[in-house]
Amino acid sequence: MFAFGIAAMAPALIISRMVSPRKRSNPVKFLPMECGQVPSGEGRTHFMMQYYPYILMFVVFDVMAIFLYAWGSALLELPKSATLPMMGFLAIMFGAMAFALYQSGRRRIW
Amino acid sequence: MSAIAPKFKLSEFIKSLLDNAFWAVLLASLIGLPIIQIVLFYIEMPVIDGELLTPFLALTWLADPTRSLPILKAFMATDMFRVMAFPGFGFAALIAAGTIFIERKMLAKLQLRVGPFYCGKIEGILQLAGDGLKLISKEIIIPAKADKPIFWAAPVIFVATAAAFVALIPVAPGWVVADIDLGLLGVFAVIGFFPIITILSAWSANSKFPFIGGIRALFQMVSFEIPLILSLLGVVILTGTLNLSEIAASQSSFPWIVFLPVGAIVFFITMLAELERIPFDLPEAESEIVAGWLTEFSGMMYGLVQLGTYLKLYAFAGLFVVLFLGGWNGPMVVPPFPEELLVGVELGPLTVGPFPGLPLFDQEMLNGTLWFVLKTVGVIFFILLPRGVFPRIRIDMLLSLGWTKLIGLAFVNIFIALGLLYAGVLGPGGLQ
Amino acid sequence: MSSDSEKPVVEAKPEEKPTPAKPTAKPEEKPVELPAFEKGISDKLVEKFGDKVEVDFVKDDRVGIKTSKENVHDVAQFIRDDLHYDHAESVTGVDYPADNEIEVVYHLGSYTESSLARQVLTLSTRAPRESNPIPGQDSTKLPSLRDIFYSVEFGEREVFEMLGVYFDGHPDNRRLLLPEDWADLPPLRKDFAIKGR
Amino acid sequence: MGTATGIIRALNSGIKHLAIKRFTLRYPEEKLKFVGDGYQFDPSTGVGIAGLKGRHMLFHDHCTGCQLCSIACEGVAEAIAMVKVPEEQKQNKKSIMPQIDYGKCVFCGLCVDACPFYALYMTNDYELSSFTKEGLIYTPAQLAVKPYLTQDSEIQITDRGATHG
Amino acid sequence: MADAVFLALTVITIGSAIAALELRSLIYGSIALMGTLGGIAGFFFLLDAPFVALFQLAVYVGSIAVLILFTVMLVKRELIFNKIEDKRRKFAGIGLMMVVMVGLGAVFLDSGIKTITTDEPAVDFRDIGTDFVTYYWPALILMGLILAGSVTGALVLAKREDVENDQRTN
Amino acid sequence: MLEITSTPLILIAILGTVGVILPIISIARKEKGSNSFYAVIAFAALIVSMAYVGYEFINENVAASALFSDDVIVNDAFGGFFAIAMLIVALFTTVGSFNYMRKHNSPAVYYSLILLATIGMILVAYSTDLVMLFVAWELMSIPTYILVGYMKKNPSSNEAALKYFLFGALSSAIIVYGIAISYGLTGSTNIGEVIEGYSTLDPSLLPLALLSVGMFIAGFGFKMGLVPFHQWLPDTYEGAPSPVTALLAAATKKAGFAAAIRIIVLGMVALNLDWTLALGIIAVMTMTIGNVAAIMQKNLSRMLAYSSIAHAGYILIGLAVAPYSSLGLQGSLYQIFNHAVMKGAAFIAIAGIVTTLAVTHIDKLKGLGRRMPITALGMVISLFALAGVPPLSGFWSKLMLFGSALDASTALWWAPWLAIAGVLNSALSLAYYGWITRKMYFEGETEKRVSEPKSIVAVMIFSIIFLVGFGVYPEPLLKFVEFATPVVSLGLMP
Amino acid sequence: MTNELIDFTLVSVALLGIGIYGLAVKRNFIRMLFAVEIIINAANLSLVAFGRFLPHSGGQTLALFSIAIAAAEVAVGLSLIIVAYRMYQNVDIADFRSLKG
Amino acid sequence: MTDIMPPGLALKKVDERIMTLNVGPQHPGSGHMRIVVQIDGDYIVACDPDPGYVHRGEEKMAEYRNYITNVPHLERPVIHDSCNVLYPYVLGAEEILGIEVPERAKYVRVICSELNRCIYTMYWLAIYGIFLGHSTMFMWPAGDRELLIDLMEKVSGARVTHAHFIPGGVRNDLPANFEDVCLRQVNYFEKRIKEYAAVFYDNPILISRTQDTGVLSRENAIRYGTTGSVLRASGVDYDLRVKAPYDVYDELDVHTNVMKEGDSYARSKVPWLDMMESCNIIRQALQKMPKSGSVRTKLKPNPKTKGPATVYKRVESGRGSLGCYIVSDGKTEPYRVKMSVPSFRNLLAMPNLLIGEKLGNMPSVYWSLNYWPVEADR
Repeated sequence: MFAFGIAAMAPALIISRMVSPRKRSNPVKFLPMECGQVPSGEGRTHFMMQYYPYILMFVVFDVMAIFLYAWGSALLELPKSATLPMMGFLAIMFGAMAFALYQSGRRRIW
Repeated sequence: MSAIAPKFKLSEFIKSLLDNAFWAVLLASLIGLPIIQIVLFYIEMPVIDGELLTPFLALTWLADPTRSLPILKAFMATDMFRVMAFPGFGFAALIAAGTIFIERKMLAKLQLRVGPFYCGKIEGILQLAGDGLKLISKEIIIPAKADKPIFWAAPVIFVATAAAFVALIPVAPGWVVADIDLGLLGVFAVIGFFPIITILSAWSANSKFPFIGGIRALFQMVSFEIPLILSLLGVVILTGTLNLSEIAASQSSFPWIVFLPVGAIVFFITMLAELERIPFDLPEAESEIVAGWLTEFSGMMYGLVQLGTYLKLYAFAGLFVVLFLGGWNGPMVVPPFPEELLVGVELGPLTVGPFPGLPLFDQEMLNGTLWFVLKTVGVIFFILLPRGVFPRIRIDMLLSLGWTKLIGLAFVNIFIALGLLYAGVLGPGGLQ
Repeated sequence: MSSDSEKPVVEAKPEEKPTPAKPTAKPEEKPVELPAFEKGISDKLVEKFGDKVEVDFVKDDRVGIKTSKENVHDVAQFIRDDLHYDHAESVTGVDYPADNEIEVVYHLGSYTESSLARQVLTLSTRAPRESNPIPGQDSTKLPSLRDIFYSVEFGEREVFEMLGVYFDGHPDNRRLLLPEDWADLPPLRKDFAIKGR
Repeated sequence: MGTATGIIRALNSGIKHLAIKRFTLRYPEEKLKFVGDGYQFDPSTGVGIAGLKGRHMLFHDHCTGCQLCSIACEGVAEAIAMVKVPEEQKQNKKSIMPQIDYGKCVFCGLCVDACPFYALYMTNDYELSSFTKEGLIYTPAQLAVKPYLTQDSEIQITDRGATHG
Repeated sequence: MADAVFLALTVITIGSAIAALELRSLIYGSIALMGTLGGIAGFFFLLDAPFVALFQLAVYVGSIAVLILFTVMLVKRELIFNKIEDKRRKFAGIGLMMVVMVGLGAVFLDSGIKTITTDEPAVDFRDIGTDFVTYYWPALILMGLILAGSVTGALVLAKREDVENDQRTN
Repeated sequence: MLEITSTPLILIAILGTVGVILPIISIARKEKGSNSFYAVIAFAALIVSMAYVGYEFINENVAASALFSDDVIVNDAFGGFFAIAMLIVALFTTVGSFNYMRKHNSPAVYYSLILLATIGMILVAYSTDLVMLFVAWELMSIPTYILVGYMKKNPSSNEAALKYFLFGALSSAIIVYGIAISYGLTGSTNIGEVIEGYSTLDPSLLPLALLSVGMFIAGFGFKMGLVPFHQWLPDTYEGAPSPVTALLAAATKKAGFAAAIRIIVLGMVALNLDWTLALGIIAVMTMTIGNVAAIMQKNLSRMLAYSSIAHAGYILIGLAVAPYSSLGLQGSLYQIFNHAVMKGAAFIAIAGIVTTLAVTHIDKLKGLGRRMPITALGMVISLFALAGVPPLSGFWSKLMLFGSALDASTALWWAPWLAIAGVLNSALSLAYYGWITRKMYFEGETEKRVSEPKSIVAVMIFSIIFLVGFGVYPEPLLKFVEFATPVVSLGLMP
Repeated sequence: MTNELIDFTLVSVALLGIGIYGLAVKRNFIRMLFAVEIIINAANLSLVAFGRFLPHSGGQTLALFSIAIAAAEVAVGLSLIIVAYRMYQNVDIADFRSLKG
Repeated sequence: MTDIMPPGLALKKVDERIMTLNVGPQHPGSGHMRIVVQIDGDYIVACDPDPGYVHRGEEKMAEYRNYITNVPHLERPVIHDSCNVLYPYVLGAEEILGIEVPERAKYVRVICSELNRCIYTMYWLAIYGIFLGHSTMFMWPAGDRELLIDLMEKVSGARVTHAHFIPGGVRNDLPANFEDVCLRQVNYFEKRIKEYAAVFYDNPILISRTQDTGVLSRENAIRYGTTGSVLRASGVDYDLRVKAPYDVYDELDVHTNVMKEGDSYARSKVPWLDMMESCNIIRQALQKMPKSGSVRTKLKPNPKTKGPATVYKRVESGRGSLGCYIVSDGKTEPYRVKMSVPSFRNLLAMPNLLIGEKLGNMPSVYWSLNYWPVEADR
């Protein structure tokens, strides 16, 4: 499906490229969008540091979430006592999440 | 009459058409025909009615409608058909097109206006085709200093990833492109690709507004992935499987939204955020950052991104239906296939049939597809509706919403599911 | 006002001309019954500053004060602190090529004093005008009132670019409305003529 | 739960509006009806008569070629130019009449106010678009033609909302 | 069929691993690294470990690669393309790589695992979940502690502390 | 099934709970809390855990050493021994950080990370499963990466952390590789089953088994600071905050030895002939290079870093001869315990010097004996103990190590050379220890005494008492070590 | 399974070699991180391969743990890079010269 | 000349985290102006409004035209509010020319002025909606505005640029039956705008998004000399219709809407409340208006003045107090016309409010200041 997506969509671009007019006369046309002004400064330097903690947290809690699937999908075949370690794991993660959310909520330090 | 088209000359137009036609014919004869021959010689043909299908036979059968039906049926059993047409790309694109039309008309009605009106006589039904033609004929402008390979590839890969997502959605019993055992995890893996594509395309444009939009999109998608993953855990706990078809089948008596409304709500909200729809369309907030990460896309590249977006919308709506609304399950409303067609119909003096190969689709499949489409359209309606009544949210509010409220609710949902399971309401020994 | 036939005379003696021009411009020989409240305001000012200020007019809800550029800062200070006018509604520059001066008019109002809500105090002062202005370099200068009335900031910037009056002590004396490559006379001066008119 | 009720209220309002009539005026098919015959001016009282300020109408038999309209327009848009007309009118010795360039006109109607002889008034015709600049210049002969108009749509307020009926 | 897939995956994985280290642009390097990780996920699919494969895709490609990309984008543009290395070190490195690859490869090829194949069915992914909460459960708890420690520590590391005297005081 | 009251689980419960809750407390206090508040909580948690371990020992709830269980962890004396050693070091670090981290912004996370790292180290010693060992190993490593880089405004701390992180990540990757191979060969990750698997190994797979041993040695060697893998160590020790260095030098390194003893010495005993010689060579190289490099250093932390490399070499002697001499592991454990206290004390002393005088260069230590008498005394005592000067505790452990080398000489022809190398190196090390002592006591003018941080003084006094006391009367410690030492079974030898 | 264990292990060894090469040659910290990630992946590959051919679930479990730990490690490592970048405006480890060594 | 000008829009030196962003002029969320913002991540650390992209020199042009022909020009700055923007000039010109205005004309003026205020506010509200990403709130006001535009068109004959007020009264009388139509449409209009509460003003997302953003304290509101809804949202009870009534406002019962918060939400809500108040005023004016009478004093097309004079007149427009300063030297053209426009006055608050805000708040804070670029530039 992925491959078909590529195979089906690449021709669309190629056809568009063939059909559409191409005029390279105006260098201003190819400037990046800057609201009508001549671009100043580097376009790629912006770095929203304020929300960096969220992406950091994502890396860690994504792991947690999918670990939960390993447990959840097998839960019907497990004894009830097997839930306890997962709850312990979750409790630890909640602690970490509380701290992380508090830190990420303090925008001024990022 | 210079006002319409400045330098329009009919002769040049015809010449360009002829040029294109020439190239098309040339390419077809040089590449297409050999490919067809290779395909004909090397691909195994299905055996129909005890005869091996050869190209020659197929061609002869095409002349006879009663004999072409088996070919059609055989074709429909292939993977190619699944990928290209029915549960796969074509179907999804059709629903996506319908979605766009519905969105425009519904929003217009809500806002007391008319919406697309002139294109295609009936309420502007061909507006989408017109837009597509417009997009395909517009010049593609790539900003100077852009990272061209990534910039070109991003829209295509975006669509392809959305298509891969579509492939995981079961439409009717047995009708799914990729019926893998861990479909739900596959969904998560596929969703994880979108932020990467977004940020890469935003980076490659070498422009400020796309980059801000891309980073916003990254934060937003990434932050809402966790509540999304967690909100679906309740369903997995109760069904004990990750296979989407099995999950859909498990809801034959009642859908999971009855027991897990919290999870459904959380999933719905995260879905809106992953789809970048209002009120979560921050990456494309036009009053702040022009068009976000789409600012530099032009022409068909933009069209592809939109196509991918709507494919994604269909896929998410389908996922919601499969997980919470019971998928294809629903009362049987499709009438059974008329028996007389199998033996032949008497049309006055002459008898037509019998038609071997009929019915093309069985009754369950049609019914399932019908219910699935109905439910999906309903979900899509509710996805589209907030666009009319909510303003855009702000990024910090969005992130804190995702990380505090939604994750909390998702865990509430998990504990509800656990409670239902351990209380014996559901699960082995329970209702289901 | 006076006709523009005396232009060479203006060039010749710029010092003497303004001083006799002012008293002649405003005759105050008709003491019709002036509104009491407004008269009180102008009286307070005259009492404080004596002949440093000159009452231009006193009408219903309007008081006009004129002062020289040396005193405008103190007068404004007094108006703010003791008369409780707290904001400037506008800063207007008027070019008088005949007097070879540019008048800058501050319209001051008050939100805090309810009795002053109807009132507008017109504080005007004049700066010498140069025929070939080089904004910021020549003597067309006035003290900025921005430290007294914060709200004059953009108004003064506008007067600066439109009439070429440089405000000493203004923190941000940059152009506001005109394009960055404007290289003509300041446009609101009288000698900047619209084409065809 | 103020947030939840607020969200539900908003959604409810949105869904309710799906049933309200559309307000759109489908312009080329339907056109708004205007008050009267257009803006006119009564120089005897010095007060105008309400009406749409559309394209002008020039009465050749009233126009004296006094140029007052042109002078009035000079300060506004310079759209009126006095041109020679072939016809002979007894009140118009110089045979000049206003010609209006609608590329410049701002439809303020001050020319109508200026005319002391009831020669100019404004009609309800506002569809003046043209592909060329020359097409926007209306000669006295063109101005003398009364436009044919069908404008009948009016705002109607009913229980299901307002529409352009 | 599996062999062709295997070969393709091998080419993708090793090629993009080399590309990840050798491409001039760090961004392309990151993309190539994603290719390596995806290739490894493909190998996991071949090895009938779909859970691990999808975990790899979701975690490695979905989040670690995002984090790496994000950090790479933080870096100044000229540094992304900057490349400092001297030739001698490079040849030494290639020598080391050859030694490791040839040596270990020889060990593996010499040893008895050369002939090992299996026809047994693969492990069900639910066994992993079962293992998690039964046999390995202390490890799971420790895993939680690792994640908790890393996220708190990383946050404390990444935050700025010099912001009070910055320009944000208006 | 694992008993819920077994010591490691209780330790996880105590330390882990406190470690997770500390940051949350800091939220509740709006991060306004002082350093000492969190330090006291962490201190209390460590003391309680230590008391619990001691209580279990006294009640004899602890099984004999090196019991390989069916579970991922086992409550045995070997683990308990290491637990006590690590807890002592963690206490040192906590107390030593009292002053050192006073000005830092986030003290809660600092102490929480120390606690988490302590759990990791302890669990490395307790674990009997490769997965568990690996996870515990990482729990030890990852917090220490952060701790090393904790002084964010200090470039050297950051650089140290970067280097440490790279080598640490590499070492864990290599360990995973080693685990993969040994798991592939034996079919299990439980060490008990690994032993069985190795003893019945197909001969054709032997090269692979050796490869896995090599991987393990390399992986653990990175943490232990064995010679080919030691490049990161001086930089890291120099750049890291001194209390953290104490933790690294005295505890994480020991955790590496614990893991090596569990996996290599006990788990792969069947392959002994092939790894003892390697360990012996590495031991000699490590101690020689460490000592030679230490002589040339001008920076106190760096010198001690090299000295700690050298000590890894001494300890490795015991491991190398372990299959042939029961004294070997005993000596190693004894040395590990001593070294934990000695190195911990020495680095805490440096922390005290840094906080009060802000110097680490050796030339600037002139007259330290008069300026900070107790710190200097503690430092000197621990340095001499490190060198193995007789009345101190370090002497006995070294004696035991060299004795074990001689003891094994019946089976290993090269074993006596280990002892000789060790003695020579000890003599060499005495040179630079003596040099520091000379700087501190016999050089410099009369400086005024400065006030020493009380926490540092407490650590110093404890370590002086420990080193001198057990030096004079080593009997209880010896018994403890003897009890904790696992028996290496040679029955499976070819 | 048509593929044999040795195929997978050889791929894994090749990746290990590439990773070691990267660590030895590159001085850009992010590149070195790439190299480490490649080594970890090589190890995981061999783990899962061995686990498949035993067959035994322990290999996959350890691979899961290993991936998770790699995530934690990367989070920490990239935080360290950010701190270093703030200080030096550089990510090249050869330019970090505060420690002599 | 330019080289010795003080540096143009040169920005301060910035460190690496900070990115300079040109919001405007070709930006969906800028209007006809440029705001040079410097952002640190998501926070705005510096903001420099750069108006002037639609500067037309109306004041200069007014010096060349007589008092009557200035009328179509001076209403251009805000074509949606053209009656109000012309109002002070007309008042001032009447004083200079010495004309009296008939009573009925004053009422007609009040009605037109209030209708225009609503028309403007609806337009403003529509833009505010789209700035916040609320497309429905763009369409509804834009549609319902037609009701009032239709009324104004019936009165003046033009949809936006009415040129209806003139020295001496209004141009023409109200059409027949206007009172009934006006009452009906205004009542319906009021019903409509009350419905906006559900989707807009009571919408929790909008409230959470605009509350506590861009807070302008009472002191600062006075200090910056803000006016109109911005001022009233900051808790200053100041409305010229009440405080300094002109024409017939002193005969009408005008209620001033004041809010205390001074944030974007309050600034956006006050105009909405004002619209309802306008509906009240229109109803009152329709009731009290003399049913017949002249609406315009007869005047020559080129009237003569009484002599040199200066006049400063103020009215309350849709955005706040709008003043017009006319200097006359006795000729038929004014010597100097200065419009003291509320947008220009409110602009001063913008850089001060935006600093420290998030980038996402920029459109809402910017537009809540009731800033109309064309008017500010004149």
